[in-house]
Amino acid sequence: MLTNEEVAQDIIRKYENAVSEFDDPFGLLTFTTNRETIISLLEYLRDHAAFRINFLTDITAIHYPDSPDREYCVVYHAHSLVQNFRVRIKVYLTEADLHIPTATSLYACANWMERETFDLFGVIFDGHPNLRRILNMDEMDYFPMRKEYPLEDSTRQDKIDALFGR
Amino acid sequence: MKPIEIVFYVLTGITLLSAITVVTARNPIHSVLALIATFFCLSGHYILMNAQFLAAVNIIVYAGAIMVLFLFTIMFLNLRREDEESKTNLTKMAAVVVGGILMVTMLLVFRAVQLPAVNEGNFDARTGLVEQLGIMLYSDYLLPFELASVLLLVAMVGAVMLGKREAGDRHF
Amino acid sequence: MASDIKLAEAPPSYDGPGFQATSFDKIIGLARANSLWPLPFATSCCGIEFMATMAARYDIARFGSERISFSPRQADMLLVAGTIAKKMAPVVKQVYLQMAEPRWVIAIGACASSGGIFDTYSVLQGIDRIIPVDVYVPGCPPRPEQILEAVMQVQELAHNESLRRRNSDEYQKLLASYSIQ
Amino acid sequence: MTTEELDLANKAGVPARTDEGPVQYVNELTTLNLGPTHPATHGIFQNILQMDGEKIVSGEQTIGYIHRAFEKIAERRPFYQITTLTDRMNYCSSPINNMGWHMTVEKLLGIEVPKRAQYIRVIMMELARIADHLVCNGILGVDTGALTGFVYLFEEREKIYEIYEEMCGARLTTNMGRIGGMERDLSAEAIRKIKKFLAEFPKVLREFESLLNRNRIFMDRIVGVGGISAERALSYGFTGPNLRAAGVDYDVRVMNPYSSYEDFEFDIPVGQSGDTFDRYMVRNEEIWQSLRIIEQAINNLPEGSHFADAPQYYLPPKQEVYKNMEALIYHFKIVMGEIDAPVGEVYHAVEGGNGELGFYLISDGGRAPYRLHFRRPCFIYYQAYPEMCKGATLSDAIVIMSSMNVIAGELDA
Amino acid sequence: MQLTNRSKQVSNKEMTLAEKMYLPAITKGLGITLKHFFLKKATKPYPDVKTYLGPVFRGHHVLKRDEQGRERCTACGLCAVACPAEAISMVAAERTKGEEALYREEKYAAVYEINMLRCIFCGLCEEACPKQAIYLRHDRFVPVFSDRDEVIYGKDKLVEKSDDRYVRTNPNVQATPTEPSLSRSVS
Amino acid sequence: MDLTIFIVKSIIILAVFGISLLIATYSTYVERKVAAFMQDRIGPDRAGPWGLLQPIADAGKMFFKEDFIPAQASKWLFILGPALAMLTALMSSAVIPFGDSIRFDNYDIPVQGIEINIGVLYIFGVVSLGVYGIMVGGWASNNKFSLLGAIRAASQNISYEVALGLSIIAILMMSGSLSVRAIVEQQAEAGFLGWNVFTQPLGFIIFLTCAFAECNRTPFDLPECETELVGGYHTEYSSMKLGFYLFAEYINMFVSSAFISSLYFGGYHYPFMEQISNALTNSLGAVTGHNVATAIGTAAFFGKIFFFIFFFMWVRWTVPRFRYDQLMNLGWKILIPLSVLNIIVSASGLLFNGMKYASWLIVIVATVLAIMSNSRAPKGQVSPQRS
Repeated sequence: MLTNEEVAQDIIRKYENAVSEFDDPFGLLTFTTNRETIISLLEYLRDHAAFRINFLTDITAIHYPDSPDREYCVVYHAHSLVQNFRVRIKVYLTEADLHIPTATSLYACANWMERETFDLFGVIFDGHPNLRRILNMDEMDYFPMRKEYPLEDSTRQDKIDALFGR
Repeated sequence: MKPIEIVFYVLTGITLLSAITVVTARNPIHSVLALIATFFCLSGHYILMNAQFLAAVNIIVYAGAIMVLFLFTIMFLNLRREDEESKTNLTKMAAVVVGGILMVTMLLVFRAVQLPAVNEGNFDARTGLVEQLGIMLYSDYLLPFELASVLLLVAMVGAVMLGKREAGDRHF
Repeated sequence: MASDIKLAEAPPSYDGPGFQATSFDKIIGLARANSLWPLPFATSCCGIEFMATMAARYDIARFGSERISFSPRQADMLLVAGTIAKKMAPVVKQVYLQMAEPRWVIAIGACASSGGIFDTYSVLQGIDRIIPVDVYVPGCPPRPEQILEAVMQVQELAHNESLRRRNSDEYQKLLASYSIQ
Repeated sequence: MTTEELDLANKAGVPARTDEGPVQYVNELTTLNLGPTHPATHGIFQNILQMDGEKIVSGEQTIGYIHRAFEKIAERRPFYQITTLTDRMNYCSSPINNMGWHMTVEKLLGIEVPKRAQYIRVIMMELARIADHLVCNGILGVDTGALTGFVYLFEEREKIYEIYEEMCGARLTTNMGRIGGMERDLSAEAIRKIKKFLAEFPKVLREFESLLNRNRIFMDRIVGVGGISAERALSYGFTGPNLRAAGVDYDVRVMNPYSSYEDFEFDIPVGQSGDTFDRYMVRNEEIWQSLRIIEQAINNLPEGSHFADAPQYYLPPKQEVYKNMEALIYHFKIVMGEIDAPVGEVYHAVEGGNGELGFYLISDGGRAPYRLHFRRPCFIYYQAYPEMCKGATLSDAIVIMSSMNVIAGELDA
Repeated sequence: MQLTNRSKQVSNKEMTLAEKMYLPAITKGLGITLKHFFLKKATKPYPDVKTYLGPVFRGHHVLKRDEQGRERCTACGLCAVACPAEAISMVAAERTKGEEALYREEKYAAVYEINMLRCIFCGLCEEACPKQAIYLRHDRFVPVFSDRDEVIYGKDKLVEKSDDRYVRTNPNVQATPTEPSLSRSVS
Repeated sequence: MDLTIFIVKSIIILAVFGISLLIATYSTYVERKVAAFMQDRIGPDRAGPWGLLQPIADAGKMFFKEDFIPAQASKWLFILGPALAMLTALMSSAVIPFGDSIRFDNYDIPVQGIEINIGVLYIFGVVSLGVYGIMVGGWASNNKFSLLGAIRAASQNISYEVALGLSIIAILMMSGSLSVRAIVEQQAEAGFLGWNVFTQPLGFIIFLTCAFAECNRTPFDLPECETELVGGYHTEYSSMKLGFYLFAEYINMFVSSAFISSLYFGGYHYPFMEQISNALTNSLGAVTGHNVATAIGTAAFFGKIFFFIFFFMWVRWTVPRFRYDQLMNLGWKILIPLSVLNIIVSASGLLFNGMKYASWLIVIVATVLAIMSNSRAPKGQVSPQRS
């Protein structure tokens, strides 16, 4: 069994300053890196002889409109099936420069996950083979999961908003 | 006119009409359908001559199988677009020459042969039936029959060879 | 808009159909009512309940409706079961347009009828915004019994509909209000 | 015909026509639209297939036809209302989604759920898994032309629904669990029904198996169709039965046991080459394994409460609300969604009907999640579809599609 | 790739000669379907036979009256908050003198509307109600609508009729997780 | 020709026509009921008593459904398609002998549309034309799914016709006639165990399989399989044109059943026909007795037809369908060689002092091989641990 400590030490040794903010909420190793390192880091973890973190569980993003220069956070969850070890990697991006390299060269499944993230948040994955909207209509002109956009369909007629709690 | 003659002339008329349609129709599908109609009428003629077996086989083989394949191919190829390549004068000339020669040959043949007529006295109602046909084929016409079958076999093998395309194979 | 959907009979007039015509109407109405071939436009949960309606326990076949026709040309009633997103809306409309008259529409479940809990930017808030709906079925998803109720309701409509209704001005107006034709 | 109309027609799965008539060339590629209204896509996604005759050369999918913005809604709803969303995600096996979500929240809130509640959850989740696999395998039968087996299975599914009804009063979107336990304890009637189901179901399942499993027509249709190697499957993020069919015995229930799954004995069925037959057989066997689990759980059902002792998160009994001021306050706080949720982030995965169903929850201490992301197995593995049906025929494409068990609600979120 | 020791190979793609010959399997299948041909049918002919919906089915909403026939609802609004579909809306009013026989508490819902097409019948309102005023009947569905205007149910359709009191048939089953068995509270 | 004979003949022809239609109509109802019963359902029961009016409701609806001709379709061919399908379907029942003969004024009038000495070929010819209805309709619809359906139908019909023809050659060798009536009568003479199904078991299986394919019934219903091709060749058809297509399918099924019964199950022959017919003529007199015996024979024939119609449905609701290439493989690589083998074995048997049961040899060998392989091979199914 791998321990969080062990993996964290190894990563720090390899990437030194490029990784930071190590944490383990509910036992899941979490750390932050930057967009220059992320692909090489994922590749390193995938090909690591001992860790074999070779399963990309998930890619998603989070919008923090209130934290300047760290408005967007792209979160990768990876998993080593052999070691049964999970890791969460975060990359913070600024509103002005929403670019991050794509992971499609490493994992085939990254394709749609990145398209979804682009569709919902507008994060641009550089080098993605087909970065189009996936869930929403192509004509949509905003990124609906960003906090500033409303959830509701503006055309609903049968709702009275004056009521409790809304 | 006897009723049978009326039937004959009507049938012949339809045959000719549909045969002409085969040639003139611009849409290949219509052309094929007209050809099927032609085969039907021909089968009708066979029946008039009491050759029931031939009539049935004509329908089964030609109308039922070969024309289906024709139709099949045409549907696949989508020849519906009516942009026929314009024929050059040379081809037109060649067509006229070939057609003319064929006509001359036919006329000569018709002049040479004695058209058989029905002799009511010794007419055998079973002439066109399958037994007679079989006996004829396997006795008097054995050689042509076998030759034809060899020819068909060769054609079939050839078709298989042509149709078989494998990577790196030489095409014949 | 919704009130337009009310199924109005042709206005009675002195040159209206005679007795024979009306009884003929009734017979054809009866035939139609008992032979409603559904086109299940099933997208989500309600689609599973529609399958349950087709299956042994509820057996929509009893109403003569088990012959599901996925070709819109052959269908008599469009069962929209499940959420219709805005991306899907034109497809629903297209399918409706391709159906041959007479056609009925059932909106099965909260999502198809009104959007249900999905009051979101991507979900159409009820298919009656794009096509006229004859019967709404509440529930999320409705029980198969309720779907059968809806089928019976459509049978009722089909039975009582005059043969001329689909050519009437009112019907054309209704379609025009959905900018159809 | 304008391009828009053409496009619409394409989308409707209805005959795209061009002015030149049907485009069918022997050596040229045909584009065929499967969906969104094609019967085999069950109305939810579109596959544009490039075909050479009946052979598929390449394909591209369009999804999002029932995108419902679950994640956005989740940011506006208190924790307990999100259950209604998860129910509608994989509607074939909603209790799994439902309880997966509750376990995620419990993990965040630090609630320890009593053993009995965990066992009840296991029973419900395994019933849901059976229901899910029944639909998938039944539909596979339908798509190969054998409708009857599907109807037999659906009748059994009705019996599972009956158990749900006994538990919560709904059939499909059950809304069964609660944060901190179950809504209701297993009633005597429910236990009786479960036992009856356990006794009667295997007969029907065996009947279904002998209708299809070793029938050569059926086997020919699915053996060797849509195979995928373990490496590609992992790269495509396959999980669940589809990954196991490729020969990787990854099962969240065994690797990261939750809700007392470590107490039960069951096997992980695996296939050989990840083709449709393997997927079918793996699902088929999983039904048997689920039956084993349910049997163990129902026989060893521990005594105790069916909800955790966490009054600030679990609704107090109604008579308490009347008498007890504290209970009344809790009641109002819980219903208003103003429970004290800690700040933090949780990832919790359960073995859904289709694979690893993950919930990534970020809480900022407010009444609703700050961000909730669902790892939907369907969404991730469905991207492999064009690769899997390359070189197959149109009929194969359809059985591959149904054997992958793509559930629209899960696919599009 | 083997990760655990619990895996088990389940698919066998080799066919025996008998299986390759199609007919044995088909005959077996024919036998099964023929058996079912003569078996008892599972169908419950719906409008003629009403299905048992379970003891806690979530059907038509009802606003309960108490033993003396007074409306229980106090228009606190918890149900509206708890409703994920936001289908419930209400207007509260103060009870005036002389209305004590009508309303149990000082406040009552002058208007109480549920949009039946929005409602997803999740039962959260029933659970949220601190006064046990709203219930989802276990014995009745909401009927289908053919007009969009009928779908908003007001108090006229929701409040239970005094001659048609709603009682759960099975007193042993809890209606909500925490309810003290409704049948006892009804006279 | 005598006028009475003409009238009786016309009545018979009309009756055959009418009965074909009636049976086809009610086949739709029976199909729905059979499907329902096999699936533990009860099927249509609300249109009339036991849903008996269901087919009439369907027909009534279809007549008054909007008739739709797609804008891009080629109009005449679009109409021609269903008409052809219906025409060929109805034509084929003409040569089926439905019964022995009606004795009337010293005339024996066979209960048959028309007796020709190439009846078998006639049926083959007409059946082979049936595919035109599908092809023309599918092509004219101008829809990819329809076209695919049409193409599938065409290739399927051509392929299976060959095996269909080859499979009955052994019967033709035994009977020495192409007349359906002659074949039936020959079986009647040979008695119950002389029915061709007992002399030609393999031929029967091949013929039955091909008959399924020619009727486009499951497991060979690829031209219209709805999970792949929506509606197949009739995707674009609505109203009664669709009705004609569906109808033609059921008429084909009826004719196939009749043909199978005549060729392999002794047609209107039934066990102890001779004795019963003799007893009847003795007790009721030559004319009435003969006619009653004919009626019983006809009833027996219809019984056989109904069984086969039921069998068609029974199979449909049991087995999955083939894939296109597998269907071709089955036709060309299995059924045709098998039927050739059957011809060779049967012919050898016939040459070898007229043994009619030679075909059993193949069946027995195959069965023995199958049993041996089954017992030797590991158990087919990895039997899961059942608790």
